[in-house]
Amino acid sequence: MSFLRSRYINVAIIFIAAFLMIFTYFFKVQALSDAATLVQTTVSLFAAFTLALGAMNLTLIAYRQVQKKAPTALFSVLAIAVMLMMIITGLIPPLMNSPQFNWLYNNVEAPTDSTMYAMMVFFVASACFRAFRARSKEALVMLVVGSFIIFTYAPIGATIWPGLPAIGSWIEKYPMTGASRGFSIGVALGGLGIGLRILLGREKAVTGE
Amino acid sequence: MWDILGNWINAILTIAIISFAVPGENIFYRIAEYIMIGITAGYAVVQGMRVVLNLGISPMMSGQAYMLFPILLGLLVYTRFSKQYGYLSRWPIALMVGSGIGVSIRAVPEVDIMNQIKASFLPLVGVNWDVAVSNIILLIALLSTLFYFFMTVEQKGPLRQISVVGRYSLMILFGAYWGSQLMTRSTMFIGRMSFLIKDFLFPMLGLG
Amino acid sequence: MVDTILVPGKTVPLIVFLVIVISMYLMMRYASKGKVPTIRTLPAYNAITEAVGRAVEVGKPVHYTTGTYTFVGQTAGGSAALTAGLSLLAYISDICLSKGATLISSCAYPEVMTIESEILRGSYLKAGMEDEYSEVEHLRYVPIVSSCAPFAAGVAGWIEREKPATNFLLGPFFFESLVIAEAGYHAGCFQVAGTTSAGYSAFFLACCDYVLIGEELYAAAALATNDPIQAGSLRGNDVNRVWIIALIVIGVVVTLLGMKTALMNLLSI
Amino acid sequence: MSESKGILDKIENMDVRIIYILVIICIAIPIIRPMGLPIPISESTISAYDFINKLPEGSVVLVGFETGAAGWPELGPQLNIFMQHIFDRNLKPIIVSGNVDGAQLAEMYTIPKMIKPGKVYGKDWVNLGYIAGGESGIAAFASRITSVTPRDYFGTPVEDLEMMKNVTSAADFKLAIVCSWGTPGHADYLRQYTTKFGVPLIVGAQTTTVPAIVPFYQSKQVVGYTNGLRGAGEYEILTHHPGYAVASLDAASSYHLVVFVLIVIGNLAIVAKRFVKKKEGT
Repeated sequence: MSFLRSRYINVAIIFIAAFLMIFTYFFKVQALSDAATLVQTTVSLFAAFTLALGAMNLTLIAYRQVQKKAPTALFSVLAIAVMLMMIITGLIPPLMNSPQFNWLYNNVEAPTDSTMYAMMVFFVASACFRAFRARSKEALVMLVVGSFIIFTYAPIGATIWPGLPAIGSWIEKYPMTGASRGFSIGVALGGLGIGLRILLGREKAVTGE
Repeated sequence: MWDILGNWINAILTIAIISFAVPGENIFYRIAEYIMIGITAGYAVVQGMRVVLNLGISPMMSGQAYMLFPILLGLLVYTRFSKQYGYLSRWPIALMVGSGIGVSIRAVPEVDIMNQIKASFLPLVGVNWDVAVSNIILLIALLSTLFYFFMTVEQKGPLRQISVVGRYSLMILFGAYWGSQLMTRSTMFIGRMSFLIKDFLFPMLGLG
Repeated sequence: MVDTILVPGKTVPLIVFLVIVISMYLMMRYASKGKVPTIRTLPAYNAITEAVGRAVEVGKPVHYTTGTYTFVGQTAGGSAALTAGLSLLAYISDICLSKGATLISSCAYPEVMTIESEILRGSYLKAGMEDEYSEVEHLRYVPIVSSCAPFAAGVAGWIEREKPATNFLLGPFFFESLVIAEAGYHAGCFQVAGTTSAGYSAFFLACCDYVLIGEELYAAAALATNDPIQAGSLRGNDVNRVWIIALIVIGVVVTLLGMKTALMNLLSI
Repeated sequence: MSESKGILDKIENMDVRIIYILVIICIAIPIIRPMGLPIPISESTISAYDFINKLPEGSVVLVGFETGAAGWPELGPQLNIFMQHIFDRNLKPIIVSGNVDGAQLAEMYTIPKMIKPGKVYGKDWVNLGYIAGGESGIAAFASRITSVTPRDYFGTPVEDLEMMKNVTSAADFKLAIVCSWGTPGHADYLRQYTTKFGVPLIVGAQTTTVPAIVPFYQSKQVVGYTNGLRGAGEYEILTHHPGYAVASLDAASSYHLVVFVLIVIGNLAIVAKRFVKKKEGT
């Protein structure tokens, strides 16, 4: 059965799936389009299966930590307890729509998640304080552009002087658009390159040894 | 009762996470950190179950028996925990990787390359002088940035100069990104502060 | 025949697609036959050794992360940056082992963790220290499911507590980039970062000592792996860039001559 | 001399917690007591508004709630006002999300607030729930809706929904609106809906992604976009429904101002230090 372990099977699966997607984008052949849609449905299904992997790994780690009596074990057990609570309330019918589940989502999941994102407000401020210093000519350019954009986006800019957002919009519309295009064309080419290398089985990290 | 309790938990968790900034990493933050990890993992499990049910099991029950095949293949994802059969989990992943690469690269030449090139055919004459100058600046920024990323050519002499211009164009781009960060991040924090002040503190104090 | 099955309006995209893919393939083949292109020097890449040296001096660990992407259901750009980050992980792990530093990597997805584990084990095997590798000690799994917030929280918190000497952030990133980079800055880490997203490159420029901007990350990966195929695909990018620049210039000239509509019609087939 | 240098050093290496506390204060005050600064309306918002305003009644519009709870403070106000405008104009929205919790957010935070009396689920709007599989999932949804969402958010088969009788693929959409905080985002929508099926796209953007969207707006691949909370505020004014966004923008303004002052202080400290050094040198 050793041929089942070979990475050529993986490469073959990747190649066929990708070829199907690319071919049906440029050409219309009904049978292949149907096949492509079926593959995509299957992929959605697989993606749903992988959603549980995080929980499984988490449980495994917690188990190991408890076994070793690691100092973080208690925290991991807390995480598992919360996780189980979420799963159990989610399974109460109507699936994922029970009042208990919505309560947990509303009062635990939503606030922790969004507060973590909101924390960036501090880091951006302190990083601005540090980044926007005219230590070099490059930093000076960043500083000046950044300042104009700040007052373009915040309504207060127009209150201070209507010219501020006007200049900011001009920067956004011309030099920034140019640079952004150049940057993203390059990244797109790089992405195509890596895609091709994966399809050819040259990226061992993805296809396995 | 549950509403009030919920509001309190909501507020306490919010403050616990903010305490990571002021005064600094502490036990409350750590508890909130692990609660966050647990709850998102749990949410994903339930969501996954629902998709499997809607997309796989119920069509299978209602006549599309062939859906059994993808479901069984999907279960292979979990073989990764076994040393002996771990390699099987690579198959569904390979299908996902292949299809993902296929759908994303097939449109790249059109969306990210051709349409962007076409949008750069800008008029330099027959328009107001300010638009013409602006267009020239856009083209300089675009071409010099493209130039900056020539990787397999050692950049010397005049090439070096162009690439220096490219680097400054990139700094303009990054400056703009910085400016935009403030708005997004403040918005998110405003959301949390609005909750703390308007939905939690005010009702508690019997205000507004 | 071709007319009847070709999707309308997709002729030029198809040609462009084929031109890019074929030219890249040819460049990779040239490179694999020994004509390996040289890659221009990157200060950030050269700083990697210095960064590891710093960690050895103070006797603290090196932290590594590729950010919150996986190969599944993501965009090509993200997969590309992640692959580059993983190549660099192998390289940096080798340096760490030869200099005697401990590398600890944080990952967000189980599948990425499996891959990183293989990479690190391979690196220890190469150094003849396979007994010393342990997945529990050298890999930290901080799950992300619907958002990168738990990952950001978990990694930033860990950096605050453990204060590693060096912090590498190489790969595709979302907002966690700034959270982690700021935590690293305050913990006094020597930081080398690189990503292909313009927005998050800007973050890194503020917080990190050395930054690989955009495609420089791919170039660094090619340098690190010493893989002629990767160098060849970089040359392929450059070849395509030449015609893109040429086409833009031609387009502008044609527009100057007042024949833009004809060209646009030609390119919209 | 050395004393002034000491102060400058202190400013340069200010304890970040001072900055953090300043941030909290400057955001809290305008929330408690708004100032009502005027909000100028951007061209990109107007072009989004005009496009929706000109769609014939009954057109099917895809609305992508591509956000989780964390992105809600910024994207929620935009989604809410888009939905309100859509209901006002009697268009027929289809809600989907490639984020695990997007569809739930729509049910919890948007629909109860924005729905108009007389609108019936299944006839005037539908929520098709979560699309797994990232861009692959979106591509499949675009080519045949039931291939990835055979049932809607509430578990009803899509064929049983009256509104979906004549809607089978992206070709039946008259417009797609996406409010996204990452992947799937405007790029995925552009590739799978706009370039493949020619569906016009409006982006409700996070301000951070605006620099990435402007090139697509300039190249006319995106018909209009709203810029974060600011854009939501502008849209609220355009549709005469001023609400959360308009009220919150003052706090954003004061935060920007404080950060700008911090930047100025940081730079003045550097300049002053150089000046002191020069003086000491001569």
